[in-house]
Amino acid sequence: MSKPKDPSAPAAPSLSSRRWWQTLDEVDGAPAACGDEFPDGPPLTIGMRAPATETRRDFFKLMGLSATAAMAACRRAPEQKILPFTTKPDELIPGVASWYATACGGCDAHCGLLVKTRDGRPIKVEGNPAHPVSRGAVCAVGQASLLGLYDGDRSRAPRLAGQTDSWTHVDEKVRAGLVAAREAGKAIRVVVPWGIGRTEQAALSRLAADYGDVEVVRFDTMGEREAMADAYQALTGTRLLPEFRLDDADVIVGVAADFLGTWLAPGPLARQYAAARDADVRGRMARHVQLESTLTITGAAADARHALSPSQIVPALAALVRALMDGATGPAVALARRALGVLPTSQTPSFVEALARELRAAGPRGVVLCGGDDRRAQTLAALANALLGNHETAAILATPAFTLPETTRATLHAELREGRVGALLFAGVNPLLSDPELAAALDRVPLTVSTADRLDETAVRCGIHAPEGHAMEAWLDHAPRTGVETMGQPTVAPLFDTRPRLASWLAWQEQGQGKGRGQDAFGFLQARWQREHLADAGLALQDHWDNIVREGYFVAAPADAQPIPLTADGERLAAWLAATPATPASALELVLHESVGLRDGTHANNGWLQELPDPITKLTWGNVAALAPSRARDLGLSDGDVVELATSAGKVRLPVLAQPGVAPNVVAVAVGHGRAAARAGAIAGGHGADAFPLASGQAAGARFAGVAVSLTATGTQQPLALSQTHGSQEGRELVREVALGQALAATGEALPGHGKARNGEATPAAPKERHGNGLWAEHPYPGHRWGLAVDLAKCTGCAACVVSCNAENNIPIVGELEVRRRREMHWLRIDRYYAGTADDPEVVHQPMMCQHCENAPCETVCPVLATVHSGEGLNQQIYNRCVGTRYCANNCPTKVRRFNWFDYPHGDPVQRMVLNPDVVVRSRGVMEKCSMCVQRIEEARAQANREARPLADGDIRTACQQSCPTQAITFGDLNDPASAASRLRESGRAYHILEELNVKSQIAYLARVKNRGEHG
Amino acid sequence: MAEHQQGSDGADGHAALPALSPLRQPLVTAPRTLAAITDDIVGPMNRRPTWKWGAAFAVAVSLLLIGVGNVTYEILTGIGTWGLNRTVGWAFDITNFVFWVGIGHAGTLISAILFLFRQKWRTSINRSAEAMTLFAVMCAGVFPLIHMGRPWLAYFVFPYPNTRGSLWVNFRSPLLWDVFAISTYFTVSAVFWYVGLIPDLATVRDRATGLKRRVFGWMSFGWTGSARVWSRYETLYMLLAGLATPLVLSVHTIVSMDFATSVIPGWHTTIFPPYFVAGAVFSGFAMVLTLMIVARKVMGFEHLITLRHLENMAKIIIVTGGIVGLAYGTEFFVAWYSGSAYERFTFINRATGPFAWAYWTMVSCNVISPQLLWFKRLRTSPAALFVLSLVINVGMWFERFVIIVTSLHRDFLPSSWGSYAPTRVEVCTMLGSFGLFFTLFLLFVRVLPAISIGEVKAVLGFARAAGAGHGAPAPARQEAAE
Amino acid sequence: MRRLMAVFEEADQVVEAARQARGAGYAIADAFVPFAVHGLDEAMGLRRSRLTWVCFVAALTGGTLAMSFQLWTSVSSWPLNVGGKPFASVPAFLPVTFELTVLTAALVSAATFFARSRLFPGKRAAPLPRVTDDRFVLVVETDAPAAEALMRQAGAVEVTAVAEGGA
Amino acid sequence: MSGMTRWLFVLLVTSLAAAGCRVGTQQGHAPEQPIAFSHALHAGLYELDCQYCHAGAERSRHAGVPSGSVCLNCHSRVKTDSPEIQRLTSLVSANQPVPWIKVHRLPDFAFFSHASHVSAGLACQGCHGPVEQMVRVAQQESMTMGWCLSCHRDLREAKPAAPLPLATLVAARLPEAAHLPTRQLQPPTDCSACHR
Repeated sequence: MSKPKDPSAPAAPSLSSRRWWQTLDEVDGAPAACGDEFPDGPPLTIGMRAPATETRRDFFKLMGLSATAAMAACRRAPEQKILPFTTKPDELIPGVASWYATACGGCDAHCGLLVKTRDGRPIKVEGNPAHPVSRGAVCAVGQASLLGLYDGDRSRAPRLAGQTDSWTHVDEKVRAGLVAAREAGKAIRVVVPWGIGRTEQAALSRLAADYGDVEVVRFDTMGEREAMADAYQALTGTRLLPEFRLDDADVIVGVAADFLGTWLAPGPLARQYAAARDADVRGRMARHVQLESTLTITGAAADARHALSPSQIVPALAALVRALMDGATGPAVALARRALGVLPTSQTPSFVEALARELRAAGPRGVVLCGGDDRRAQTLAALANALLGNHETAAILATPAFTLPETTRATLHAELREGRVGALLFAGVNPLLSDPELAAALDRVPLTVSTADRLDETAVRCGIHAPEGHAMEAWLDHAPRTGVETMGQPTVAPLFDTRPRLASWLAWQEQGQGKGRGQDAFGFLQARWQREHLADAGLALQDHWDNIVREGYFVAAPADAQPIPLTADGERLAAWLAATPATPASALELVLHESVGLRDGTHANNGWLQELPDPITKLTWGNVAALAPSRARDLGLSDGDVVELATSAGKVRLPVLAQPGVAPNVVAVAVGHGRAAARAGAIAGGHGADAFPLASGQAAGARFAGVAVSLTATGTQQPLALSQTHGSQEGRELVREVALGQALAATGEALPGHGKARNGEATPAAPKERHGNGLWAEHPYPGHRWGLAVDLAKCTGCAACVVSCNAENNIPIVGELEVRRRREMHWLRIDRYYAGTADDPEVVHQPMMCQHCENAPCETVCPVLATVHSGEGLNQQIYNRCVGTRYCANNCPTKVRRFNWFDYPHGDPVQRMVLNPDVVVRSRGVMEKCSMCVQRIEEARAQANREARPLADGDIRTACQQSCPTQAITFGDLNDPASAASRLRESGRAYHILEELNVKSQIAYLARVKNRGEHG
Repeated sequence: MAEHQQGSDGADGHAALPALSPLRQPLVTAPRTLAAITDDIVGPMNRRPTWKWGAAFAVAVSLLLIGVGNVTYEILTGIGTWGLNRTVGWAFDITNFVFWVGIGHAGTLISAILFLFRQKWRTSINRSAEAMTLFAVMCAGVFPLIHMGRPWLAYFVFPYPNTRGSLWVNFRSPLLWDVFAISTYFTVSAVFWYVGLIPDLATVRDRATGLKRRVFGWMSFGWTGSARVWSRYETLYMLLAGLATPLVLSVHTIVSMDFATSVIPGWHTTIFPPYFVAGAVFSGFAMVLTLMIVARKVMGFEHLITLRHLENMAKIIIVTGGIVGLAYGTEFFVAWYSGSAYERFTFINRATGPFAWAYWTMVSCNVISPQLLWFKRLRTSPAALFVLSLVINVGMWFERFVIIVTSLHRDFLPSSWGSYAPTRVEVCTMLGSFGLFFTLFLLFVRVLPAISIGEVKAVLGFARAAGAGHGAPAPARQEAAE
Repeated sequence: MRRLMAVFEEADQVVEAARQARGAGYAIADAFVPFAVHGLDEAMGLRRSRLTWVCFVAALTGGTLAMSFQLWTSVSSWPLNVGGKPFASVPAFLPVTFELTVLTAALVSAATFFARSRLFPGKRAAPLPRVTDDRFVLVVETDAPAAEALMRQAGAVEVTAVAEGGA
Repeated sequence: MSGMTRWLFVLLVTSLAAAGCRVGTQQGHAPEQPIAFSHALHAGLYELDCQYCHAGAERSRHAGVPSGSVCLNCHSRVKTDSPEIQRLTSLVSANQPVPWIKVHRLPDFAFFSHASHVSAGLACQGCHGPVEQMVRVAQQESMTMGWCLSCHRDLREAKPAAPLPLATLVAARLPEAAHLPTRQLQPPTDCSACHR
């Protein structure tokens, strides 16, 4: 074990010279971690391999393994057939990709996507840069939703009472049930996700018209939107959701809201956040303060972070509101006074004063984002925003009004208890996963229907299962913001016998009387659009429509939503607040939170997301009970010790992880793991533990944060599948940081302690013979010289790039056991280091991919020339030449090379369809690594050639770059001084990792920038 | 007459020698006729194998089979059956490779260098030492092959004309240097060994009958013992020795370059070549010692492989052990002196990190234990030497393990730091290599003259030239003839 | 012409006999001995073998070929940018050059030796009895009784006259 | 002979064999096709343009084999009595693809783009031989990596000017096309040009 480097170093504003603390629990050497269990053949994985490679490899094996190979080598390879279309669709050219603009189905944000299809199958998801809300951002979940399309565990047919059946029967049964409910005067309730589009609302209103007492319940698993809507109802009388716009903010205060990772619309918010904090462009940088109970990537990105237990959140917010009140005007002041009146007051936390000062200074440019399902906290946050006056500015706006008759989950529970519900329809949502109480009440409902895409916890308890398939198979529009609609068009015909939800709603209208019956989903949707948007358009309808579908979105005037007027009556507000359940303090408070990958568990069967290392814990394939390191020490627990967590609601067994940044009296557990294979799918089964049973039973109020929990050690150990086990940089200058002042000062020339990213060249782009610090003349790169610039000031570690890379490059999924053996295959990983103290850490992220070194250590040592340098500065890996000595990987200073330890088998023919046909599928025994998306480079070059024009900057965007929500990654030609990448390398913040080795990395990192505000 | 001579010689030979040169133990304490020597050496080949030999052979073969089984499984399933990972890409495989190459060194070194230096005492051991070299290099050669992800494509490493426009190989890669070094070393050692074997094969032929005579006749190239051929033969043998000597040094130098030319802290160091060569000689002599002590017991060669041979080897072990110890120290000094944080960390980590146990095993086996050999009583006690030689071989195996694994498991980026633990397959593969080695060696001592008859006879000549040293033996003859 | 074949029991005797026989002007056809008898070749007046030159030339050729092949493949046949190193990375080519030098030298010398001595696998040999064990035989190109006497005097235990090509 | 020597021997034999008989080469491969289609007749005698049937050649990696319907454009009337045509018609009407046998095969780790080569103005015959004279198509060239490379290397030396792709000219409305720059062919010789 090494000691931290030089504790007495002066506290210069550069991470490198800050004191580094030792890693928490060095898993190295512990038998659990290095998995000495005997690997019995290839692990169960869904790694992907093209079918054709099999024969060829056997052929070569035969060749090499016996002297008869001589003969074998001369044999003709087995015959292949070509099966052309009998009648080729005109728009389809085999081998040419077509792109469709559509909407993401990954979460309720429904960002704009561009989906790349080859020969009729979607093979890649990219952000739609033109989309006004998401602006090209796609998160990890959005990227992985592609694999969800090819999830073989989705339902392949509708079910009646558990038995697969025909759609006609299903429809008859549903209609009959609905009629019965109406006749019996019972209520019909539809549980829908938040943010369902206008067309779907219209379809549901048709049902309402037909069947009388139809009300919808908007459901989100973690109850955050619900709580927020309740709060705003109390304040404004309408159940609206605020829509945040951070681009212009100066002070951003996050309260238990992981808005860069999981909260509301992480993609778009991250994009706005990056814009607000882009000092180079804005000349100033929004300051971000985060109050949270467990460490999230949002907290990691913050300039200042305060760890509070859930029970401390409301007092802190109350103190903040109180501090904001003086000097403020408007209706908010009175309301705030009433609200504070009924809330238990405690002593003001020390940091609140300074925070309030900063917020007041920012005024309308200050924003408070509050997460969690504690209505009191949500109300206070709303009041704080009102006091800042940003309800009148662009900082907070109302999301589009919801047109359907609506009721709350609490009411639904009551109705169910009273047996007033005659029909309960679940629109794809899965409440039973998190709400056992609902399950109990379900049996008394005559008609229960779920449109979930698989037989999940809810669908299995419903009489009828009408699977809705995947978002990429359906026409559906969404309204992410007032005045903006996203058009979701199908990119592939349904793989299975499923039917889009919209079609089901329409099919379930009462038959046989009057207008608009039997209309198909597309016709219905198009009709609505023509009615609402296209009627007044000057253009020819068809052109206009085609245009919208091509663009994937539509902006109706006015583009901006209404401000939020606070119209509530103080008395009623106070009464309501007093009635809402408080979050009590307890010795150990439980925080159940969504993880960046699986979110609420909807994506549990997605291998890419299961194997995606959590940006903070670096854990894959499961969840842990995260404790503050000091707390874990006191309890005598070390990583991997299995403990039993018990709340009033239930018990769960989980391994412990000492996680820096978790509040001292908090146990944080990610939900969405541990779903049964039968419910979520084969991949989800057997990994992690389901934490929902720990949620407090109450129907409303704080169910997931602040639950009193007890923790008892079981004495057993469970190895954790961590992709990174060492948290300290050991004082090595890997991730560098500069203070905001320096960053602004540095225009062009290098900052103290920052070598300019020039690899010792006279100019970065001199194509002629260059002499570096080397002994010999360097190879010239006369044409292009490709490189990347990675801005650590922008990177939030959200890992969207990692999944994007998986999808683009056919990277296999190796499974939990193999990750435990440290054999994950990711070409692009995100290194996470800690600074500061174990209980109040600072976190830095560093995307680490092949550095494409000009003096690449890996190339020199390969005996068979399987990895050599291209004429354009790329470090090429030629899989079919590789014999697998692994010498290159050993000699790689950044350890980015990945070896195929087994043939990662791919049983499932459905899943195989996700493979990118432009990238070869690697066989067992070969080395692989980041190619800087060379297939995209070649594609763009060929395109340019055909159009007889030179390649332009921006023609090529690597997979990681394209979907980065914060645009932290820039690809470009380093020989072109004007290219974005070259300009970034000229920045004073630019440096190369391990520059002292003179390997001449083609990847430049830009030092992280922190806005330490008044005390920084 | 012959009997009489033998008698008298035997008598005063024994009495006289210490008096003549008190410092010198006799090289060969054998009954003094050439025929007797032939009998002693060729005899065991004709007798039925002893039960000791049979037992040893059974063990060796079963180990070999275990190894074969596991290697087959590994090749059919994937390198993943080993404990390697993205951080530690080499461990048991290359450790065993370097270990065996090291073992393979003493053989040719003893033969060649000692021959060039006219060290007569080599004669009793050089034959089996060379055999040991060959077998050890075979064992070594297996590992680079099976450690490949796609061994069935191993022929890619040879620069043969091909249809890929001709795509050659990377002559800058130390691994490729290995390919040439190891195969050259094997070939030259084999030639050297076989050339030395030919006259003895003829001897065996001339005492044998039937099939055996035909086989050895074929193998002995029609050797007649013509003095003209003998003199040419001497030149050739001297040439081969001269070529083999730098070759021995080059091979382990090149093996050390597998590490020295890399960028990994703990590997990237210029002292590796001499350090590795010394280590190789060190381990090689230890292994020779092990084998000789067993062989002289099992085959009854006590009077041919005398305590003096053992003691000389023990002395060489002290020296090379000292060099190795010095190297360990130098590494640490350089790591500190270089000022490279990575180097420093690597070595601190070696001595105090997760693999400290391996490091200290290495130090105590290779640096501390050989110091016992300063005591003559231990140097001359076969039992003690046997134990020590085993200890040293364990230590040298750990030296390679430490260099490879502790350097790899924590290099530049802490984010990638990992660990390593061997799997059953790796352990069995290593046992298999020992099985292969001992199987071959036991067969060798059975079917081939394990000691160079011709050379021992030559030495005997000098031994019998009582006192007159290497000079003209004639006068001594007259005396004896009186 | 006939030859004398003298059988000795001791190495020194055959050396002595050879020296005296040459002194007496008899041509020595050959000697057959179980091991390389020290001084016998001088006694028989054999020239030093020229094998060393063969070895030297072979080494030169091998080395040159090795280096030029490496240069050709890496510089002219298909120059590839490997780790930014120059195409002609001469220092990196030295190890292989050295190995091939030694290899060719060793193999050529050995091959030459076997060829020159007409030794090859499976060659039928009619060795004299016990010369590969404990007898030393000197063959002289004469059958003069004086020579026989000389041999006996030098300690031959048995002297026989044999026909041309007897040995 | 054991251990290393055996392996060395095996490897030597294999590699020599590999070098000797050119692994994977299918030169002269001329499989019997399910329908006796004659390029000599269609491309030779009737001078149909290659891209009439192989429509993808200029736009896609794959030149593509025509769908049955394309054949029927003519053969719904022409030579409908021939049994071959009738077999084709029956397949199409049954909505079954014609199971053509692949003649020119590259291994799946080599990425070749017809578009790049055709739009560079190279003649199909350059790689496929005189197809217009072949009754049954046979693989003319060795189609080994060395064969590809030799052409790429030569053209890199020669730097010939390439005509603009038809698509570009069309896009540029021929008159302006005159002013478009001509291109120098610079075929890549980097590994990643074909191996990704």
